[in-house]
Amino acid sequence: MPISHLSHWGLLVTGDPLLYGADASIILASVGIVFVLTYFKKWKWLWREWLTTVDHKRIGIMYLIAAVLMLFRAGTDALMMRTQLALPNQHFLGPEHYDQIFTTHGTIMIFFMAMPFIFALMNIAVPLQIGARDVAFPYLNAISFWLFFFGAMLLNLSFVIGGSPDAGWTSYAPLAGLHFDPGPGENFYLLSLQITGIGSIATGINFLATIFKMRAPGMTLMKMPLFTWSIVATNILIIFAFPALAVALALLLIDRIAGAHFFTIHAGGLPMMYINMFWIWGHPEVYIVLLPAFGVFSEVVATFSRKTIFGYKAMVSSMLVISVVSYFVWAHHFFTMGGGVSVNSFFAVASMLIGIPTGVKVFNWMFTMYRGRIRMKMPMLWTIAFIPCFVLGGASGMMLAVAPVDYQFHNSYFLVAHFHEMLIGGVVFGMFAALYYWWPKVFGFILDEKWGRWAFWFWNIGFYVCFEPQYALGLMGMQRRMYTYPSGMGWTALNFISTIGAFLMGIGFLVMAGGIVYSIFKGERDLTGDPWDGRTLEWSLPSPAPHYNFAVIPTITDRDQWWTLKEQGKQDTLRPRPEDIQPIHMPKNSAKPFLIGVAFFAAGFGFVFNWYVLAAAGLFCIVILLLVRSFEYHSDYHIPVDEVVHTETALGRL
Amino acid sequence: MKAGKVRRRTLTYAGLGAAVAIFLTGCGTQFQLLNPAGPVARTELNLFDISIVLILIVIVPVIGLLLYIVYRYRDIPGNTAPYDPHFSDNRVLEFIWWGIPIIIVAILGVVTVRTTISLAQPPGSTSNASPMTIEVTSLDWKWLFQYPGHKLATVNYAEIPVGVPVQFILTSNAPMNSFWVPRLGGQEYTMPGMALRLWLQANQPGDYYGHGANFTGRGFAHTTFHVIAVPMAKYDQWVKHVKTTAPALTLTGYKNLAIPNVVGELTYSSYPANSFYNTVMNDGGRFMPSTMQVETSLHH
Amino acid sequence: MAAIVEHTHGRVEHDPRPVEYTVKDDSLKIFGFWLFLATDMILFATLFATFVVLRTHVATGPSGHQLFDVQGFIEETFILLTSSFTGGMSTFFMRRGSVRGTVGWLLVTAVLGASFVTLEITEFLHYVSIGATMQTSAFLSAFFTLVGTHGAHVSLGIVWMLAIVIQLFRYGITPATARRVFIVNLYWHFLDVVWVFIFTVVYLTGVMM
Amino acid sequence: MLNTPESRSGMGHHHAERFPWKGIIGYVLSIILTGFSMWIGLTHAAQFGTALFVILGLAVLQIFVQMFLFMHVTESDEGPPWQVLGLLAGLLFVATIVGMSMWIMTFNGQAS
Repeated sequence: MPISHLSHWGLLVTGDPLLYGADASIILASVGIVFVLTYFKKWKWLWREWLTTVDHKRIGIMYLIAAVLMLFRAGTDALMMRTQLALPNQHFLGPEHYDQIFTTHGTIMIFFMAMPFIFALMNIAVPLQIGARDVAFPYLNAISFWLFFFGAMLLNLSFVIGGSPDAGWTSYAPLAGLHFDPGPGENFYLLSLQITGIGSIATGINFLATIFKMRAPGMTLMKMPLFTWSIVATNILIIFAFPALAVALALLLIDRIAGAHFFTIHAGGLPMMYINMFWIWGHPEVYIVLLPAFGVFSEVVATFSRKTIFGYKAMVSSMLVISVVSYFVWAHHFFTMGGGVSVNSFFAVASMLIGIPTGVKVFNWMFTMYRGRIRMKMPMLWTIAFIPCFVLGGASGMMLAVAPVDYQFHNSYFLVAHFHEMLIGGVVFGMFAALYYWWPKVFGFILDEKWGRWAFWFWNIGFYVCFEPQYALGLMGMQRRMYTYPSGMGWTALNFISTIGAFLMGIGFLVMAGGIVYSIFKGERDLTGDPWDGRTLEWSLPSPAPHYNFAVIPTITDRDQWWTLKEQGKQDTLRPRPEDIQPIHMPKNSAKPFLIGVAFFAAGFGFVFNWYVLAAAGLFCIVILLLVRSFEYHSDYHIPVDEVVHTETALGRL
Repeated sequence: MKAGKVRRRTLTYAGLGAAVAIFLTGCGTQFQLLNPAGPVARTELNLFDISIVLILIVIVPVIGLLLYIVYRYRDIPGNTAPYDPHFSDNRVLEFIWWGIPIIIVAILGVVTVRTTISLAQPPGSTSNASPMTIEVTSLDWKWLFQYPGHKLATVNYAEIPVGVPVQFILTSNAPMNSFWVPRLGGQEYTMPGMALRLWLQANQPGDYYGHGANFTGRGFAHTTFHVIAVPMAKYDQWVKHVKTTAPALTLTGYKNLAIPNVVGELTYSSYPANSFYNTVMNDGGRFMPSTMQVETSLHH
Repeated sequence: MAAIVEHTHGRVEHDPRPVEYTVKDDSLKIFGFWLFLATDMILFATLFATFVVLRTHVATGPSGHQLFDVQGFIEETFILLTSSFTGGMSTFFMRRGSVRGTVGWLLVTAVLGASFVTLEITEFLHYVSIGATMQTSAFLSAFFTLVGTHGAHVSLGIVWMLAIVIQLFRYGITPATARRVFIVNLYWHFLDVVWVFIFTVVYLTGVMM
Repeated sequence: MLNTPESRSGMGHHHAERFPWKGIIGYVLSIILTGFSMWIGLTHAAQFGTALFVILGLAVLQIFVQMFLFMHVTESDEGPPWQVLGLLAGLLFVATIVGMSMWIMTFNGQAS
């Protein structure tokens, strides 16, 4: 069968000026980074302070940087797609190229933008919120990060070497099988996601152990901040959903590299089983990225309304209900695959049920603002912008849950509009709220409001201009994933408007990035550690927090501990007293997590091109590194009292 | 700040207005989903309308309330609105907002299940005509329609008589696609090794746009087809015309069709016996008991 | 509830808890490992789901009924059940502070594990030799993957146990080594449970059909 | 910070067993349960459906044998043994994945 030039297994994809441009810019950027690091003699610093770190705060920062870069990368994909679709019958991108771009756009946005963003927030906020000095397994935490990082590198490498995956971010078999897609692109997809997925499972375990076992004394479960609760719900889903993805990916990979017949159309293979397993993970995944945003909104709305969160218990129970029920709705992603009356009815009703706890949360947020004093700072603006967007997206989601209506909307632009409304209006807005909210805690300065507001309005207006027309396009019968469309269908005007909206969001991103750069130089320093008049424990610490977080672990008596103490004028309770300070036990930095990442990368790369010697060498190195770790009995040290006293004095806390 | 709020409100109203205008007036035929040409699409549109009304019950008050609260309780000097930093639970309020979504979901759930069941049956016929069958195979990147009643075949278009329920039996001899004719009704996947059934019916003559809805690779954007609904007499004429003038689809011809490429509309007066059945069986159908049931019911 | 990961080496006398729980870092790891087992459970569940759905998709290859050797899987089953017991014995001796008992039972467990793996490899090689490979049918793809994943887990467990034996010789029974013994046995018992289901769902049901 | 002996213990007072009763009982039980399901499976003592039901039930019992007699599932250093909750949730999801996959994959051939 005729297959594009990708099938020739050549390493470098040739003949495409866009690719040459990308190659050139990647090489230039790499050379630039190497030059800067060498010129400023920063290699040692980079290795000691960052690449080998096990400090949750630094790992959080690295996740954050990666997430923002990937947002840019996949956002560029989106703009290229929208450019291609602005007018009918365009040839800016050919089908091969368009297919690769929408595939990497979706894949990167979910796995390498949304996931690291929530991991960044978990790492940055959770230990500080629960009064812990680090996560339960700091070393494993570093492994998780490097698996994510090298997974992301592997997928991004495909753009330059061998060709990107082109079967959609869902990578449905049999289209993604060897028979219909013989190039290495799909292998890149399968292996990069497998590697990053292992890291995600480890993170899930890590944070559940952290939250269940390492809370400060007195912080009972029902005194935990809601963001931490949202991380509990998210990680429950991660540990129970990601293994299903791991299996789906592994089996498809076995089909592709070992000639098995799980999902082929020959020898009894059943392609739909892949789809079934993919969505066993896939639907919970939606809530994995959404629940932390719910947590963020709960923190922000209480802080900036200067009010206790409304219905704390309902908030907690609704998140837990969501995390369980969202495990029972996956078949709504394929109502139109002949599931039959009973299957479709069950999954339709189960999907609608999720709307109930979600709706309750919206009301609770609004009634937190009710009788409050709402300060329109950036985190609050994003939270307020989230509500109408989320309500609209949720409503269209309810309609998609109605199976017979879904027969008409499935695979149409109505669906595209719906899930972007949830994932941008829900997740990304939530991440932005969190970015502005915790930025001073992480970096010690506040992001500039003026730049922030410009970015906010570009994003918001751009968002509605881009996606509301897509609902209408869905009603007009336009399918997703078409690289071009005919004129005369009435789709042209709305597509053009949608493209304008996409570029407005692009400008929003640039303004946001500009605001960050501006604030690095001119931003207001946060000297108090509590710039927003916060409620939870992290705001009782200096910004940024010292690397042991708490000189003395606080004792908790109240849900909004910090706020309550401030109300009573007893802030000093949370200051360390010299006589209470003891040597602090901390984990040592280690190079092994980074090396494990490298080994996984090598193994993955070997499997992509069926170079089994490299693959075996990579796997062997992984086992050796794990064994070496098992023999390590002194992976920790103590910070002496003097040093703690010195640091705290310098921070003005003693 | 203030200008921003005005802008956002304008935007919300404009959006809502546009939504209401589109949904209620069903303007312009390009809104294919809002202009059903048959009972299946009509049923689905009715359900769509019901769900719109139900969700508007939530959307409108929520957005209204949000605007009110944000305006009323904003933190400006001299705001006289009450400030109650510990107001954090209220049984009555919580009862209301757990209750309303539960009621809405209950209503929507019931109508959903009833419609799901009804759509699995042949649509009520307007002419008491007995249902007909068309076997559909999605190929890379084209659609093959086989008429077991007349033993004729078409590519990328299908003629159907008006007012007759048509059961499309769907399979794929390539990556799975999805068979979708928006103005006649919702889609159903074509999957290798499976034979899924989709009931559709056109109640008015017309040329209806159809397209593959599930991504199938390079040529996906070109998987367009047409379903042409004509009065019974004209349909019979068409059949007669095809049987007398069109070439036969040979086994070689079928194999050529399976080559991934894009072709125009084609017509054949006959096709290899049992080719649809064999496609399903060869692509895995023989391992699927339920598929065999659908198939044997066709082949008696 | 203590919040800090902090310990001193060596244990306090008269602590009422088993040694592996006496240091916060170690007991945390035990809890973490339980969570890992929960994820591994899902992994196997997905493989089971695949197997169950594809079990009749034998294509031109043999069915389980034609393929499975009853005596072979009965031997495998009893060896693994016994090794679960011997693993439990090593935990018992570890908690009594006996290095020799712990090491001895661990080695017995590892040997039983190795003989299980040997039997399984022999079984697989036999199937391959008569042309029943992973490439033959969807059923066999699912069979080899499910049973092979379990076998790979067992093999890894053996390597792990040997590493712990060396550490026991070097450090004796401390909270850190005790935790390793306890965890590797958790893993081992878990694999035993998985095997019981493989035995039931794959082999026994296979020959019953 | 070392957990002092006074700190709350999730398992109450632990007394090291003097004789490995739990292990031996567990072993005997696992042999009996396995032997019984072999007898049912291999002698065609029951119809397929019944036999399947019984041997699956026996396999589930084995979970509990291993959990309680070998794995000490209810132990914890302090606070409740949260792993029990995790494993129960895991079992629920295991049943969901296997059961619902089978259900979804038995098509009745039409959705609309």
